[in-house]
Amino acid sequence: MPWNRNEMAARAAEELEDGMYVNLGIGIPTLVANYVGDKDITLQSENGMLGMGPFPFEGEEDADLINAGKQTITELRRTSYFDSATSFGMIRGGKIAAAILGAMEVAENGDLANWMIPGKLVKGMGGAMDLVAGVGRVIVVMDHTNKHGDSKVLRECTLPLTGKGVVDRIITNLGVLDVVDGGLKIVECADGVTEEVLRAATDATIV
Amino acid sequence: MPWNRNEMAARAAEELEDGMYVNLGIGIPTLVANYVGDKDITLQSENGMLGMGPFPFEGEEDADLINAGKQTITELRRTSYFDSATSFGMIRGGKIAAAILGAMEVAENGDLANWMIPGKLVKGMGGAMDLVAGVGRVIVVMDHTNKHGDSKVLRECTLPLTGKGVVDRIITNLGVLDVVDGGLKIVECADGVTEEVLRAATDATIV
Amino acid sequence: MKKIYGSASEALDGVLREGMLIAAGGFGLCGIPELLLQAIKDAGTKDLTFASNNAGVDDFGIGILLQTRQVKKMISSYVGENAEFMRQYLSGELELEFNPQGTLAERMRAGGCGIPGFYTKTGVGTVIAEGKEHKDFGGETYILEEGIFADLSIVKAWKADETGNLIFRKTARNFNPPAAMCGRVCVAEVEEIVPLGSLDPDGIHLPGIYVHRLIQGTHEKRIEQRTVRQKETA
Amino acid sequence: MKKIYGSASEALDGVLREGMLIAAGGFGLCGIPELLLQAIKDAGTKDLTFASNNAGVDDFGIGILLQTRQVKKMISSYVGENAEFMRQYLSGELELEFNPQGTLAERMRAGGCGIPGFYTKTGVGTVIAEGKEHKDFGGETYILEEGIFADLSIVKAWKADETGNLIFRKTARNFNPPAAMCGRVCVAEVEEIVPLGSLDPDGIHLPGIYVHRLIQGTHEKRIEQRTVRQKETA
Repeated sequence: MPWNRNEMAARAAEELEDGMYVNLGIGIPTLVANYVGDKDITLQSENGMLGMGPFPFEGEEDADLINAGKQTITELRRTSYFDSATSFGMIRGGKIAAAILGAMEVAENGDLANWMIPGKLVKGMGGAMDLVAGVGRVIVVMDHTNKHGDSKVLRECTLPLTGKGVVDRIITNLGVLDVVDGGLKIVECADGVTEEVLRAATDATIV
Repeated sequence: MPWNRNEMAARAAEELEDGMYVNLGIGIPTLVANYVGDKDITLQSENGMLGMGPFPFEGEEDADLINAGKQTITELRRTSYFDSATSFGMIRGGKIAAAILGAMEVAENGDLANWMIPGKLVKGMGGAMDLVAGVGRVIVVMDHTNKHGDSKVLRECTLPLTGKGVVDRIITNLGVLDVVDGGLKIVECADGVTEEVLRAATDATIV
Repeated sequence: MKKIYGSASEALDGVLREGMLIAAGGFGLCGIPELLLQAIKDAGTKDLTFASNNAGVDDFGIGILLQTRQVKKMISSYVGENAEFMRQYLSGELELEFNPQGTLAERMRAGGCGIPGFYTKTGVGTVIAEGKEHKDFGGETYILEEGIFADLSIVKAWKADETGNLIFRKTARNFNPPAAMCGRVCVAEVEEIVPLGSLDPDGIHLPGIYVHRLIQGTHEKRIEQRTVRQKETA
Repeated sequence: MKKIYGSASEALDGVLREGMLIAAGGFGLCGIPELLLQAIKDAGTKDLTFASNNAGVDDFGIGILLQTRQVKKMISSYVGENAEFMRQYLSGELELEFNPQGTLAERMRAGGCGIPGFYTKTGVGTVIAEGKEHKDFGGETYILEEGIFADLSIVKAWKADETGNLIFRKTARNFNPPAAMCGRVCVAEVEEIVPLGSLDPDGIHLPGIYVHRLIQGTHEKRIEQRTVRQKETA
């Protein structure tokens, strides 16, 4: 049985090690924060904050305290605030150990597409291009196939890229794949998913 | 009678207007602060401070509070501190209205030499190259001639440059000269100094 | 040298002109110069280009200047949540230059710091890199991005003193410092002007040298996505 | 993930190696990582290159590593006040790369911010520009300067919390933040480690993400030029 959203998030949380500074994208990546357990993880919000806390209790929302998804959040005892140039300085400078992001497409060479579909409304890349270019390790978490059942893990991306050769690891509902020389390597299959099922669902070279 | 050091500083202080942010170099330029009177001038110290106050009273020196000449100083109610990258960002970005600096040589095209004499001990340019490249207006205050009686205002600098075409105005013990198209223009002679004396002491084109 | 003005309109008097480039602080609706934007709407200045991470929503932030067709072009990283923006963009009435968020922030800081260009890895191999100079450093390829030199900066801070020293609050700091740095003139709106000497000199986020005009006002500070959690019951 | 170490020597254990590039904070003798410099002397690591605005004085700051001949090269803007420095430099024992002070600070920040190169007007037409790429922007000529990517940063702050969030005091901030940013590993020494939560999140000068190891110690904080004024008598 493939992993559900929470199981994918829990699997992604295993990627995180004690002491890491991490940036979580919107969607399933946001859920990863629920599964870090005892590990000492500091979350960055790229609009200018390290040490992002949980959502506020009702009535305690603060208009001056939001995350990169524009949601109201809270601070922690370790929190620091800084401006956007400093924030992306630390992203571009490789100070963030890992980013866990959603994607529309990932290619076997690590290319990532997650910001625009030509012909559809274009909202913008926000901080995604900076994150994939700068952070130490880029982990994509997404469903393995789109709603038509087509693989989102591809030989080549068809959509405009967010970054070229930037993805290190892909975690989908079917399993975990690493970007290696020559293609993708299966690291792990989801519970009850066979390697054959994973290969069949993947439109990319598996080495 | 030529101006003395304090008169040169007083004349330089006339260059400053209300509301200006100003950087003063070491030597005579430091004395300019004594002559700003009621004008609202904010002094920058390029090691990371705006709103530099006077020297501390004895016993009130603070090792964490020095100016760019490494002298102990004090803060004012308007003071702000920042790091060196930010400090020189504001210098390079043209936010400092004027710098008043000493010089070894100034040429009629605005070239300035004030950081090294080949064959002598080289201490370094410190922040001088950034200041002359970045601030809005560069005013040199220096003796008109060196100890051998040779003009320090020249057709061309002979010493390694601090900046090319950067000087706007020269204030010496003999008078005030502006760098203009084609050479230098006499703005003012020191009390009792005739234009002939000033011309004779100047080894540069006066237009 | 008085920096304090009586109102947003007075603070903008003489600095607005058609076709100018304005750098604006704020992220989403957080920390935006809402009073100054309203005053620009009141002034009716046209053909403006905004360097701003977002474009507000339909009825708040830069969105109010889209409704009055005062904006010719946006330099932004993300312009969702704004139907009027999309309508004008798709109909060709509005120009749009997408910048990656970090590139936009750094372009503003660079402009303010006298740096006309810098190299970044962000966007290499994407549509963002098209037409830009590529250069290798240490075996890796980077693209050249240029500093933004704005005609005017408008920013929102929490507190100021009369010399324009500013402090911001929490994530409302965001693009405000870099936006303030890159303008030839910078106008700031704050929630409170405090007596000189009451801000900690070690705690100033943006020194007054960057701030030319200053107003105090009341801010709506709208929340875009109100998200809460439930209190656990014992 | 403990960042706090018991001593400067322990904090440097495993990170020192011959021939490495170290970025050091401080301006003159103000805000220098004096305890870490002493520990490097004790470790005896040789052939070091320092990116540091100054070289200390003969018996304090980086000067103590010149006496032990541990320094191969300095990247600095001003190296006066140091007789031993001059002796080694003039005899060819010590390499020296002069950087304008602002260029040095920006090169450190750039390295820390993933910017391998930037353009500046500083030094155009001088010896500093020789051999560097020149490029025109808007009709003016600029030179390309490269980011500094240090193997190790050593900095001195006033206070820290256990996550490495740092605050500095007055002009002792200077080169410390940019130096901290540009190192692959950064070790900080502070006067006091305060309980988590006691630093104002809006007042952190350098977030803990930049600081990998941390020690608390007693600092001499020597004054280079003691200048005072007389109290006026009534």
